Amino acid sequence: MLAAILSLTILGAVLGAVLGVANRFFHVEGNPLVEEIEALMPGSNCGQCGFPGCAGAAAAIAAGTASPACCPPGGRSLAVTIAQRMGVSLAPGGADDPGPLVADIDESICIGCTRCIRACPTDAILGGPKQIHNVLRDACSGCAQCIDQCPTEAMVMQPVPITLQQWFWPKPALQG
Amino acid sequence: MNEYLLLLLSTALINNVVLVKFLGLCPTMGVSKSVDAALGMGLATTFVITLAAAASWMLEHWLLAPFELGFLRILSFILVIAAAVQFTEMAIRKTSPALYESLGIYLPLITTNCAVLGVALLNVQQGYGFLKSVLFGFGSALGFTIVLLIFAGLRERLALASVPAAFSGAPAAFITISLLSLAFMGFSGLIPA
Amino acid sequence: MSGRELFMAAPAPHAHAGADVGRTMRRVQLALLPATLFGFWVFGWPAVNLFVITVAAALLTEAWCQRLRGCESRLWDGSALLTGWLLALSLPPWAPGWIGALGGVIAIALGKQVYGGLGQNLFNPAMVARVALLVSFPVAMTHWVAPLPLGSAGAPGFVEGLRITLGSMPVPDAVTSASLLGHVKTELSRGVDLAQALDAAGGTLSAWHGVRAGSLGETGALLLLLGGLYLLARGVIRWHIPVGVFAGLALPAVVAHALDPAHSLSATTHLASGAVVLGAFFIATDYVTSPNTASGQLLYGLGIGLLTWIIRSWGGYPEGIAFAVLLFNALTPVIDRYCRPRIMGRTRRGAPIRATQGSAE
Amino acid sequence: MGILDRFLRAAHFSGGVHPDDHKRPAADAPLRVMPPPARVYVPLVQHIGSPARAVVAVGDLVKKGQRIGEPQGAVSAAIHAPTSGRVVAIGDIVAPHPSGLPVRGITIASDGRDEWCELEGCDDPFALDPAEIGRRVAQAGVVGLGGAAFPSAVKLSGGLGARVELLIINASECEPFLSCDDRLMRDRAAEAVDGIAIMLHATGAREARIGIEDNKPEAIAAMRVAVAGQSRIRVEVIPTRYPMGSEKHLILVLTGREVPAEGRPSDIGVVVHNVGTAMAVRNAVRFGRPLVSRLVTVNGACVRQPGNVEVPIGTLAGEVLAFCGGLRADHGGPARLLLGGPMTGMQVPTLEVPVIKGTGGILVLDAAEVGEGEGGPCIRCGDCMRACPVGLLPLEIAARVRAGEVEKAAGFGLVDCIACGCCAYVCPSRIPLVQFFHHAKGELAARARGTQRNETIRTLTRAKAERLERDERDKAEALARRTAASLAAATEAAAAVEKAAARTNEESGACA
Repeated sequence: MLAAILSLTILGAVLGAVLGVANRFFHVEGNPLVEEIEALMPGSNCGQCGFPGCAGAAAAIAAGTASPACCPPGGRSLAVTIAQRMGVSLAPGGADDPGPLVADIDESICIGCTRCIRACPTDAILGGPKQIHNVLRDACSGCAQCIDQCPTEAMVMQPVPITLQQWFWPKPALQG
Repeated sequence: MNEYLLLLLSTALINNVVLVKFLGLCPTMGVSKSVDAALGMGLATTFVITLAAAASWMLEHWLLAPFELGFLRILSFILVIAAAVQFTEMAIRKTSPALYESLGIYLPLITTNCAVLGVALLNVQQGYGFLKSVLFGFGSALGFTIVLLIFAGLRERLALASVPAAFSGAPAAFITISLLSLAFMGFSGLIPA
Repeated sequence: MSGRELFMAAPAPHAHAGADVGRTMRRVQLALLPATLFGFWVFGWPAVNLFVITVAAALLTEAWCQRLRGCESRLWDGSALLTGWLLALSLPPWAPGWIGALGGVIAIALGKQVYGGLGQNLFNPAMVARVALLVSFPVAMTHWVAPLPLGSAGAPGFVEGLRITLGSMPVPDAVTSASLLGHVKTELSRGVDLAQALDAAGGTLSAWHGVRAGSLGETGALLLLLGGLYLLARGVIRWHIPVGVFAGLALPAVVAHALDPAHSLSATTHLASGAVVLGAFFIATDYVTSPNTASGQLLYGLGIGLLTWIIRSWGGYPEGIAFAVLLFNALTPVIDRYCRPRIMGRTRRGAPIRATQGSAE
Repeated sequence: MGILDRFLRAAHFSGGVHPDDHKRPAADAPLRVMPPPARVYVPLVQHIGSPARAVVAVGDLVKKGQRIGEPQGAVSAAIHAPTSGRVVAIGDIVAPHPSGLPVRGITIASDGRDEWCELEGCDDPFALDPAEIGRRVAQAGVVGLGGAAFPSAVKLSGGLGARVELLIINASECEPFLSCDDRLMRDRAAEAVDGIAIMLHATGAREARIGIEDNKPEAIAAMRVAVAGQSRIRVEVIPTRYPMGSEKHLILVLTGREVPAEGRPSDIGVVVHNVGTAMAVRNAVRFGRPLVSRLVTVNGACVRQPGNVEVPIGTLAGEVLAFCGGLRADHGGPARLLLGGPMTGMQVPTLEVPVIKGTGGILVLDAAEVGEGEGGPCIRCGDCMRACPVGLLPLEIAARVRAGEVEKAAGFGLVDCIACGCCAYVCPSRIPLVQFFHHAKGELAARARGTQRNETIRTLTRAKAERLERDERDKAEALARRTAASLAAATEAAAAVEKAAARTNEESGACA
C-alpha cells in the first residue's frame, strides 16, 4: 500500500516537474489571434455584428462564439480571410447574399444638413451645409451609421452596382 | 534483424492498429478532413506512442513488476501518457500555432486515443523486450499515420463528391473506412502469426 | 432577327470534339465481348446464367438507387452495365446465382451510389463487391470447375445449368477443379515442391489457350489482351497502368524465380494466370479510381503489380489483384497529390522559372 | 527547316487540340469593304486598361479619324471617329460582352461623306526616333488586334522596360472559323511586311519572325514573296495546333524558350504583335491614319455569304451580318452569336452590339457546329489534363471551384490558366470547365478588391478618428488656454479689488 502511494506520488511529482520546466520553455504569450483578427477588421466600430466594437467582435470570433462572417461591412472577403487564418471552413454564401451594401443619397430630398457627414467614420460623404451631399462609394464602409441621422430619409443602403470590369461568370449550375 | 523488420511490417500493415485492431478510431474519424492536419496528427501520435511505449516499459519493468503493483498499471500508464501528450501539446503550440489550431480538441485527446494505451498494454501482454516494445509502438504509430494519411486523402476527395444527403459526412466516411479495412484484409496471412 | 435574349448565354468554348461518356463505355464493353463469349463457351450455361443475374442485379440496383435519390436516370450510360459485367467476369463461373445478385447489389449500392453515383466513387465498385464476397463467402468464391465447353460431353444443358445456378443441384465433384494459383498455394503450404505440383496438375491448369479453370472472364487471357490493345489503339486507356501492372508483377517474379525456382512461379506463369490481364487492362484502368498523370499511373500500376505478386507469394489468398487494386484505389488521392504535371513557365515545385535574358536560340 | 525540325518543334508544348478549322470557304472569298452605316456606336473602352474620356459633346460635328476619346492613365488608348458626322449621344450602349451590361460610348450619325480629318503622315518612318513612332502609334489608338486589345504603343517603344531582342509576329490564327489575318496576308502582304519593318525599327529588336500555321499555304506564299528583300524578317511555318496563337506557346514553338509564369515575354527579350497590328502601325506611322476600321471574319453555317469584311469600328454586328446577306434559317436556325472565334470568343445576347477594335470575327453557328450535347458528372478520364497546353489539372480545379474552395483551386495553378478552352472542348461529360475557371478568377479578384476596400476603409476610419482626437485635443488646449488666461485676468482683477479694498480700508482706518 505504502509502496503504491509512494510510487505514484513520486511519478506524479517527477512528471509534474518535467511539465513545469517544459511550460517555461514552450511558453506562449497571450492570444495573438485576437489582435491579428482585430487588425483585419474595418475598425469603424459600427456595431452591426452585435458586439461592442471591432475589438469585441475579434475576441468573439477568436473564441469561436461568433462566425467569421459576422461583419457585414467587411463582407465576404473579410470572412474568407479570417476563416483561412483560423483554419475553419466557411458556410458557402447563399444565392441571396446581395454583397456589400453602401450608402446612397436621394438627391431630390437631401436638405444638406451635414448630419450624415459628421456621423460617417470614414469621411465618405462629401458636401457642405445647404448643399446636396454625395457618397464616395469606394470609401463607404457600409456601416449604415448615417442612415438614422438623416432627417429626411434621403439616405438608403444599396448594393454596389456591377460594372463591366467587375462582372464575371456565375458558377455553373451543379451537375451530377 | 529480420525479426525486427517483420515486427515493424506486421504492426504497421498486417495487424494495423486502426483497420485490423480497430483502435484509435476517434482521431481517425476526427482529424482526417485534410491531409496536412492528418500528417501533423500522425506525427504527434507517433511521438506520443513511441515515447509512451518506452516509458511504460521502464515503468513496468523497474517499478510495477519489482514492487508487484500490477493493479496500478492502467493508472500509471495513463499518467505517463497524459504527461507526454501535455508535453507534445505545449511543443506544438509553440512551434506551429496553425497546426495547433487545426488539430484543436483532438490534440489533448491523444491521451484518450485507445491506440496509445492499447499499445502500451499489449507490450506488457506480449512480454516484449525494450527494443521490441519501442519498435512495436513505433510500428503501430506508423500504421496509424499511414491509415490516417490515406483516409484523409480519400476524405478530401469525398468532400468534392456529390454524396447523397443521407450519406454525406460521417456515414460516407464510415463506409469508406470499412472498404479501406476490406482492402487491408489482403495483407492477412502475409506473415504467419 | 434582332432583339435581346435571342441567344442563351453560354461560356466559351463554343465547339466540342464530340466525345461522350457513353461512347467510352461502349468501347470498353466491345473490348470485353470476345473474352466474355469465350468464357461462356468454356464454362457453359451456368456461366451465362451467372452473368445475366449479376448484370441484371447491378442494373436494377442502379435504377433503384437513382429513383431513391430522385435524380434523373442515367441508367443507360453503360456504367452500371460495365460494373456488373466486370464483376461477373471475376466470379467463379459456376457460383450460385445469389452470389452474383448480392455482388451486383454491393457493387452498385455500396461501391458507387453511396458516394453519389458515376464519377464520385473512391473504390472500383466491381472489386469492392468481389473482395466483399471473397471475404464473406470464401468457399463459394473459390469453388472452381474444370472447363466443360458447350456441347462437349458432360457439359450441363440449359435446364441443368439453371439448376446449378439456382443452387437446386449440387456441382458434381468430378467437375470440381482448382485454379493454378490456388493449387500451387495449397501444394506449397503442404511442403510440395513447385515442379512436382505443376507436374501433378498436368499442365491443364496453365494452358495458354485459356481452356482452364478460373473465374468466368479471366481465362481467355489472349482475347483480353486483344481487347486491351483495342482500347489502347482507340485511346480509351493509356499504356502506363497496364505496363506498370505487368512490370510490377513480372520483375520481382523473374528475380524470385531465378533465385528459387522450386518455390516461386516464373514470370510468364504469373502473367498468364489468374486475372492479371483482365485487371491490368480493364479494372486497374478505371478512370474514376486511378491517378490522372502519366507518372502517377505508372506508379499506381507498378504498385498493383508488386502487391499482387507479394500477396500471391506470401499472402493468405491465392490471388491478390482485387486487393491490390482496392488498396491502390485508396492510395490514388495521395499519388495524385504528389504526381502533378509541370505547369508551363514554372518549375516542378511551382515556382516561376528564372528568366534568362539573351538572344533567342 | 526539314520535317524533323518541324516535328521537334511540335513537341515543344504538350496538350492542345485539333478542332475542325472551318476556315474555308470564308477565307477564300475576296475581301469586301463595308461602307459606313447610318450610325456608329463607339465604346470608350475597347482595350485593356482605363477607359478613354470623351472629348466631344453632343451635337459636335466630327470628321473621320478625329479624336473623340482621350486616353487616361499609363495603359489606355485613344478613340477616334470611324466616320464623319454628328455626335448624337454620349452615354450607355450595350457592351459587346456576354453580360449584356452597358458601357459608356459615343454615338455618331454618319453624314455619308466619310471625310477624313487632316492627317499627319511620314514618308520615311525609318528616320523617326523609336519613341516618336511609339507616340504616333499611341496617337492613332492602335491596340493589339489579335483579341486581347492591349495598347500597342506600350509594347512597342520599350514601355515595359526591358530590352527586346526578337519581335515575333503572330499570324498563326489558330482559332477555327477566323481568317481575317489569313486574308490580310494574302491581299496586303507587302503592306503588312512594311508595318513589321517599322515595328522592328521601333522595338530595336534584331530580327522578326512571322509564325504562320501550315494550314494557310496561300498566306505563307504571299508573305514569303513580300519578305524576300528583308534580311531581318523571316517567315516561319509552324504546325497547326490550337492554341498555337497563344503568346507564350508561340514563343515556345518559335524559340524553344518558356516565358516565366507570372511574367511577360519581354522578360526573355521577346515581344509579340499580331500581324493585323503591324498593318495598323503602318497606317498610323506612314499616313497618320488612326485605327478606325478593321478586318472582321463573318462566318458560320447560318451566314449567307461568309467572308472577310473591312468594317468601321462601332458598326453593329447585325448590320455587318446584313451586309453579308443576312442569316439563313435552315440548319435548325442560329444557335449562337459570337464575337471572336469559337474557342475563346464571347457569346453576345443580341445583334445590337458594336464591332470594336478587338473583334476579329462575327460568327453565327448552328447547333451542329457548336456540338451541343448532354452533360454529366466528371468521370476523371483525364482528357482535359492531356489537352491542357499549360499543364494544369482542369478536373481538379473545377471540382474545387464547384465545392466553393476557390483558394484550393488557386493552389492548383488557376492563375496560369489561359482560358483557351481545350479542356472543355474535349470533355466527354461536357462540363463547362472554362466557366468554372472564369468564375473562380472573378471570385478571387472580387475578394482581392474587397480586401483592398477594407484596407482603405480601415485607413480612413483611423484617419478620421485621429483627426477627431486631434480636434478634441486642440479644443481642450484652446479651452485650457482661455481658462488660464481668464483665470489670470480674474486673479489680477481680484488682486486689484483687494488692493483697492485695502486701500479703502486704510483710508477709512486712517479716517477713523
